[in-house]
Amino acid sequence: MLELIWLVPALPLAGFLVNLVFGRILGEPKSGIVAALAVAASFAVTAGAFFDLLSRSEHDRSHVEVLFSWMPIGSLQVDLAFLADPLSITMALFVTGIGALIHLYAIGYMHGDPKFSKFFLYLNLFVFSMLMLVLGENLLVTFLGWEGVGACSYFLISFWHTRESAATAGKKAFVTNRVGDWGVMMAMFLAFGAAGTLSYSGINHAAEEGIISGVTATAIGLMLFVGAAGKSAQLPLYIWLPDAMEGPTPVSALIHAATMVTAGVFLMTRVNPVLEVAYDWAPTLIAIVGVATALFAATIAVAQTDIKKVLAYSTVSQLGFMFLAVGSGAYVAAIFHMVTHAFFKALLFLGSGSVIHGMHHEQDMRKMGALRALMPVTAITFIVGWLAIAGVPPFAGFWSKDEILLFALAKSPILYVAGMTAALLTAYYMTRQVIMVFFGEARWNDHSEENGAHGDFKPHESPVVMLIPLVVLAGLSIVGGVMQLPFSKDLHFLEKWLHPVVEFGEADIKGTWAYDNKYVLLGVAIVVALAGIALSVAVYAKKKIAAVEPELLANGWHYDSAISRFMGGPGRKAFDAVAWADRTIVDGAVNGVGRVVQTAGGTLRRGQTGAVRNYAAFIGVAVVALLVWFFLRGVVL
Amino acid sequence: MNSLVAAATPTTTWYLVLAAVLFGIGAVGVLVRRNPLVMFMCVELMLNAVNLSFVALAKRLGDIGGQTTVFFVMVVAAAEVVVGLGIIVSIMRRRPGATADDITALKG
Amino acid sequence: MNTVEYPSIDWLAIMPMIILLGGALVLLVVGALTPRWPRSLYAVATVVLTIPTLVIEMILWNRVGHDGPVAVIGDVLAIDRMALLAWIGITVATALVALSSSEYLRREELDGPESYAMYVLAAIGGMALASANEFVVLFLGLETLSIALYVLAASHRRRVESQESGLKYFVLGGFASAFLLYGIALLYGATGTTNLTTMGRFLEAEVFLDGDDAMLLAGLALLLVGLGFKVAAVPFHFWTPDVYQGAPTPATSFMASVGKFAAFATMLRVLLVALPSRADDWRPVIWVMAIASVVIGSILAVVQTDVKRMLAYSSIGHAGFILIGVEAAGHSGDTDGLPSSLLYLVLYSVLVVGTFTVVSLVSRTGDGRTDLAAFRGLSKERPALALGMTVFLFAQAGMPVTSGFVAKFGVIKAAADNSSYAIAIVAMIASVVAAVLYLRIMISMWLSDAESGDDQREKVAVPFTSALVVTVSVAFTLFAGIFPGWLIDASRDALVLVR
Amino acid sequence: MELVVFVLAAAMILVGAVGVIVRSNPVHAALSLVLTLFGVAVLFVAQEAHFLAAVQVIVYSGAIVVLFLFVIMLLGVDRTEDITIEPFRIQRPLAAIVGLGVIGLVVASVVASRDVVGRGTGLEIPAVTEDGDSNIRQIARNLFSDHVFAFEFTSVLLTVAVVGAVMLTRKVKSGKGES
Amino acid sequence: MSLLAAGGGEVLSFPILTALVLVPLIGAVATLLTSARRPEVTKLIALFSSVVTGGMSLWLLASFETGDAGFQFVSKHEWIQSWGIGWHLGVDGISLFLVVLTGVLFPLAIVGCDPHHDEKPYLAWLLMLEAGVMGSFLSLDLVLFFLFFEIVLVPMYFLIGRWGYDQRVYAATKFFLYTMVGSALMLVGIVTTALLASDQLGKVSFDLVEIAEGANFAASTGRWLFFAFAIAFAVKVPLFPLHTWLPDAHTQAPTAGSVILAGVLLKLGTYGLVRFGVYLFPEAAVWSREIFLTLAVIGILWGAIAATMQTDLKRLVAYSSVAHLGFIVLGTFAFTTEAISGGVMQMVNHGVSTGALFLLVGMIYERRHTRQIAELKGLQKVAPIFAAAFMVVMLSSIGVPGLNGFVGEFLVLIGSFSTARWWVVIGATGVILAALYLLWAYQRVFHGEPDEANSTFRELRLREGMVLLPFIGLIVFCGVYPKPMLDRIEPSAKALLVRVEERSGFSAPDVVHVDGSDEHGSAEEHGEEG
Repeated sequence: MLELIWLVPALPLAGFLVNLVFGRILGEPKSGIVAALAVAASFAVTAGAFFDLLSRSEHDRSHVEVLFSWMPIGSLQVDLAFLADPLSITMALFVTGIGALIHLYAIGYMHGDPKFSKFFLYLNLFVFSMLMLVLGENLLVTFLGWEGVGACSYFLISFWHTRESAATAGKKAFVTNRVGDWGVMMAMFLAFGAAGTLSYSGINHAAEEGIISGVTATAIGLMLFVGAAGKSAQLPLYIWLPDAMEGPTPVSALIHAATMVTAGVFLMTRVNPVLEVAYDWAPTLIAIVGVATALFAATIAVAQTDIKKVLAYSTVSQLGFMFLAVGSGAYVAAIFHMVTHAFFKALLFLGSGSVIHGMHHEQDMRKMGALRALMPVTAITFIVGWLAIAGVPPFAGFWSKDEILLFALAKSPILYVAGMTAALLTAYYMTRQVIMVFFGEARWNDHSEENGAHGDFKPHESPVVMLIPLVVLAGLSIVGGVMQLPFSKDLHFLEKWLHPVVEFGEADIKGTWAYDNKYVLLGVAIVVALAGIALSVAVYAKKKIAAVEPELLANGWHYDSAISRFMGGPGRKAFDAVAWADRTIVDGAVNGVGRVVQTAGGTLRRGQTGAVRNYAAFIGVAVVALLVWFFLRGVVL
Repeated sequence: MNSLVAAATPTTTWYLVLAAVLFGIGAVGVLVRRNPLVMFMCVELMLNAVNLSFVALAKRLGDIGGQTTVFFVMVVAAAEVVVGLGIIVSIMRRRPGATADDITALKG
Repeated sequence: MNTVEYPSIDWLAIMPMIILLGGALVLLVVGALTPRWPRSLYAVATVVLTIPTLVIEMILWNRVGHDGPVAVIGDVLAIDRMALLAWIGITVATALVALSSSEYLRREELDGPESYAMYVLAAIGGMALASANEFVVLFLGLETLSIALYVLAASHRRRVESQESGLKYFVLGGFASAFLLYGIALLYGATGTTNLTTMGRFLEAEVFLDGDDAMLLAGLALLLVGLGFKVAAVPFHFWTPDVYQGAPTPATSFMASVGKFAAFATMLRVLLVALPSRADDWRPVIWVMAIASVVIGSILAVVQTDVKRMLAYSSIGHAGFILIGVEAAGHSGDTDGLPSSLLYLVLYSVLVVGTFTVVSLVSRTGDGRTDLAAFRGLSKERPALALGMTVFLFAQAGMPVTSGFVAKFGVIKAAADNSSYAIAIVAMIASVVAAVLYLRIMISMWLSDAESGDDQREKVAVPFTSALVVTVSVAFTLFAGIFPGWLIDASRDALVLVR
Repeated sequence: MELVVFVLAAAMILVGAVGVIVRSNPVHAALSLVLTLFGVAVLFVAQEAHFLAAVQVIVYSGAIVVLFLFVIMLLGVDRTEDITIEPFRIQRPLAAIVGLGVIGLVVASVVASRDVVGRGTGLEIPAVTEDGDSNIRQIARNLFSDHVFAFEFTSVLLTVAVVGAVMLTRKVKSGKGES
Repeated sequence: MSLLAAGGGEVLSFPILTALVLVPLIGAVATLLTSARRPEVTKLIALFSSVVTGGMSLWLLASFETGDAGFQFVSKHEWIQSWGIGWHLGVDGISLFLVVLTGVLFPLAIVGCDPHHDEKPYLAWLLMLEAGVMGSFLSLDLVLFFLFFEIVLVPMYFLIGRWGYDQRVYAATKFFLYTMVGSALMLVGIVTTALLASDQLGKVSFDLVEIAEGANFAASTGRWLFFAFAIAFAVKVPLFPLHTWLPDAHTQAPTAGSVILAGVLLKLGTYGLVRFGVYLFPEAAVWSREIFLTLAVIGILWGAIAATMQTDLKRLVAYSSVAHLGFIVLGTFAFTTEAISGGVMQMVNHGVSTGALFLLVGMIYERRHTRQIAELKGLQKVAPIFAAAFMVVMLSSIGVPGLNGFVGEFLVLIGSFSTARWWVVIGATGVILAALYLLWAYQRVFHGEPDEANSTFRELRLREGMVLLPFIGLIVFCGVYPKPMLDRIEPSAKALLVRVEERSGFSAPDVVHVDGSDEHGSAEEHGEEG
């Protein structure tokens, strides 16, 4: 089965091509179905590969499938090859799985959109790129996927490109990602210089053998992190993700919650041996950035009113957790949280999508409320997602988040505290959202006349195609935790599964205080989660406490606006200055030469007076000059 | 006094110097006179200066060739005069009383 | 004692001149006695006249190849390949000019045998000049050529510019030739001879103490003045633009081709035969003249608006390029300078005749329209003519696959061979500046849009004879540009002078 | 004696020459030119170039100057030209430079190399013999031996002159293209 | 260095290279001879000859002997013996794909865009241009190369000047003179090179191979000569700060002109740097590498920034060329196999993608008669397929992996990293800027609601699509499967590098299994001492 691993990306690609050629003919909903089937099929293949891998002994759970030699030149030999190992298969599984579900959902969501088939075209292309990213055998193939998903997210964010905001958001996402890509390239160059190859096995091996020196490893690690920060929306490059919500909601769910944004975490995990060899401050830095992002984003999420913006910032925050894990050497935990997060965040997004769909594309939570009754399935599934992300046992989020915090504490209490605070806020703002959307009094009636188009404004439940994914994801969000239960080693399925990949980099926390008292930590976590929920309820349901939603937080600490103000102001001025210099100085010099010649000519021709006597005089002077020269030659010299 | 006079018999150099001066005067004439005819006369002066030096040199070198050359120069001078005056006449016909300075349609 | 020992006369050697002279006289007499001949018969007669001349020149060429160069008739005429190359060039140029002026003269109502006779006589003067091995002959040849040119310049009786140019040329010419003559006199005094070969030998043998050679050098200086004036090199170039612009266009092309060729040939001969031992003295002067010519010629050309004037200045630039070759020839043991200069002259003569022929056609009746505007829309009105002109202009700019490139390449190579890179670089840069003017002409031919009143202009007539000249010139320009080997070899053969 | 002749002739020459360039009336200029030419002729005699002296007087003073005067009269350009004013400011200074420069430098060169002039060449020209025309004989011999080509070539020159004169002075046919 | 000397490839019965030069030339003449009353015949002849040339170039590609570093299909004849100039043509891995590119690009350019007037001379000039370009890429004789290199100016001058837009005359003249200044110096350089080499060769010969083999110039001399060549090429590339002729020329040129100018003409510069700069004067090239690397990097950033600020779409693309060409120069002077090969790749890729971009911009102009970004809006809504085509080409130009643009850039950067680390670090940021200016432009032109002026924008027509298809095909193919190209380029690049190392003592660090940083240091030392 592993030999067929190439089918995994190939099938979505096929779907893409089919839609590319026949998309318009197929139209709605066929093109959507084709796309969904393609992804589903590749999910099946992945599953097959998974079991194949499972059947093997732990240490040859890795298979390289070379398609062809891609860039063979000099000492650089890059193949277009796939690496099937626990990590990649895990990623592939939930990418294809969730991808399939979201495709299905989108069939309903995009109903009636003029560019229906094109949407699925992009979606398939995205899945293909994402699979290239995760299945790549070397950094370059991953980079291919890496940029591919970036491009696709660009297409999809600006899918409704006639909306200026959507177009801008797409461009912003791409450019910001490019900044990260620069880092990835640097990392590749460094790795190639150090290890003479770009294949993960080669690089990791070199790291493990100590061929890669500490300084180089640090450089590689940090450069990769720059890339990861771009792709996974970490400080300071997160700015594009909230804007990315301009895209259709399935896109937000698939790309900006479940899959693409986790690529950074995946990449760091991939090269965990390199990070291991790097100087200690490198992982620490990553952990700090991660937790800072988690906290920072959480604070912003508290004050958002757009239903999707809340989720966007929460995504940023959750990704922060994952990097906290990476920084703390908890790669398993990172992947664990990545998966569970994929489940519940996708669920939440799809839920919100369903709400938006039901509300006729109204996204402002202040104009919602009491939708519980009108869209029961959505509501219930959404609540499941909420509990999962809030960290309420036994939902999936609880276990993964707890695992991360465990390692964080093992590394440093400060990280733990910060993380906990972020968790608290998460519980708080998610509860706020649930209350504002599904509980309380309905704030949408009073807007009915404004929506003139459909005056009889009545939110409605979404069609079945949209609900099925919700239900499935809800189920996964509930049981997701079983992958890795803390109670006994035997329950560490995920850890065992990923062990061959992360064994070199995984931190060993046995004997630390945190490890010994992990049950205490569980308790703390539960308390914190409930506290957050309680507080939120008190504020938004019971109205006991006045809501604190400072404008500062609503505007995300003015970070984004500051950047755009810089870009629009000094940055633009600087660019203009260059353009000006190009015109006036560089080109001016060129034209200046011409002008000089002209002037010289104009001056010289005044000597050509036309008066024959002048000519004779000039000639005479020349004669004298000649005589002088020769006289000197003859007599003096 | 007498002895001095006797001592100072003009050598070739004297002639050459005289010729040089004559030549110079002729050259200056071409530069300062505005009447084309007179300018032309000054050219004649210059040619005469040359002739003078030729003759003097011929004497000094004891080579008759110099004198022959002068003969040819005279021929050339004659021919030049013919054509030159022709040109002057033809232009003066159209622009009576024009001086060399007036004839500056072509310039720049 | 009383007998005269006549020198043996090599009739074959002077046969070309004799044929031409005889022909000219016949043309004059018959032409004077008979009524006006039918169209362009004078020109045809002139061309017919040049054919036997060319044949004999070829024969002489081969003879020199076998027996080596000789000085004939009391060593006054040098029959070597440089002279013959010049003769051939002059003859061909004369034929072309005669052809190109035939319709011109009809158009301007100046038709008659005199002009053609004048061309031929001037050509004879040029030939004498080119092969003069004796200063007297040199002077006579020079004057014959010059006087003829004065007349030709002034010969358009209806254009006051023509007479003005004639007067200016005459006054300055007389002025300059006086200097030249004085130079000859001083050289004569310093060496006791007026024969180039003898002078050369004498100077080789003679050793001068400090100051003893002052007279010699003064003579050399004045000589250079005369020669520099004839080749129109800066700073003796002032007459060139005015005369080129004012003179009837065919006369201009005659000056630029025959005049330049003869003058340069004699300059080379004087410097390399009579005064090679003084190369270290005159080379720097030539160096300065060359650079000044290319630079000033180009810069002044760019700011002109009259095409004839532009081409006059560009001809100064070309003179500068040729002088680069002369300068190179001044280096001891150099074998490139002389050939490259001659090659340049051969190619340039044809080129310039072609160019001015086009100009004379575009100038239309009255020979007045020679400003850039006159060329506007030529590509629409006369595409072929415009194309021909384009070839000429690119050749003058030194573009590859035209003769111009070969010419420039030759002199640059010669300069580089004597590691005078400065002159080479300056010259090439200057040639870029000069390119501006050729582009300007091409712009008005091809690129600028017609303006109001253009359609009222007299149409550009392209008579057969002129078309023939243009075609021949274009063909030669391109052929020599692509297959220059034979010309290069010919110019190489000219290296052996009568010494 | 020689000295006296030289001085007198030189005086004539220079006075005449200066006259040519300072006499504002062209006729006077022409007459001063005659003076110079005579002076030159005298020095020719002093330098034993009798034949040339004769030709000088006949051709130059005789033919050429007369031709000049004739043209002056013909064109009626004998109006005086004001020498005191000079339209081009730089012209006079340049003239001075040129004049002094040429004279000074040539004189200097001539003087500097006066000793070597004629070094290594033949004997003195034989003084006047019994038949007084030896100078003419010599010229003739020289003319028809060394310079025979030049001599014949003068025919071309003269033809040019004649044809040129004809071309230039033929009267203008009235017609188009008048400028 | 016998590798490069070996006139590799089988001796052909038929001189394919000469034919490559002559066929378009003959075509040009034939075009001129057709009667003006039958324009379709004219076009047919032009198309035919260009297609034949293209076919021959493809045949050349097919029968090119992979793995042979030397010159193949060499045709060598005496031409101007007296000056040691010969008709010497040959193709190796470096020039091969440029020849093919030329062969492919011209037919497309001819089909792709029609002039507004005087089609006959237009086509004739275009074919003459093709002959010139082919000649320049194939010449192995200095003078022959110069001849073609220079003669190329003439057709281009007229194409810009006669069929260009409002500022055409200024642009054409500027282009002509600017390039001529460079080549003026080069001519002196060429002559001097041959003459100096003649002492060691025993004869004056302008044959590139003979000189490269037989002559070894003193350091100082070599440097002077190198610069005489390099300046000419730097103008042509164009290398900052000699680039300002390019935007004018591009903007004013007719579409075909821009396509060819960007596609192949600029490559004359970079190709010249490789073939006549580095190959002929390795020591000088190494000695001056810092200068060129720096200028290249400045060019990358400068071009990108200037492009960002352009208001004219075509001008923007022109400036992007300045940036892209900077990468090529960077690769050339990094002196590693990867970098040089990457540079050659980039030459071809830039030709394809920028050529296509200019075609598209031209189509926009055809429809809207403006190139001002401000006047265009929301085209994607009215012309989605057109927009899609533009998008693909744009992404390739941005350098998205999987498309051709990436391969060249990536190879250049990764190859240069070991020998020119900090230049790469800076230069790579150009990748970000590329995304910035192109996406911004794309957004302004294609996104948003079209106003009424743009709402009538015509969708891509079949013929236009047919022209664009090969471009897009190449873009994808070269991006996904560059191996065939690399295999053919690599040996020549290696051989060139070997020569550089022999002559200059410069050695690219052996990257495999050694820590990059240390190696980097040593490489720098070599660089300086070289």
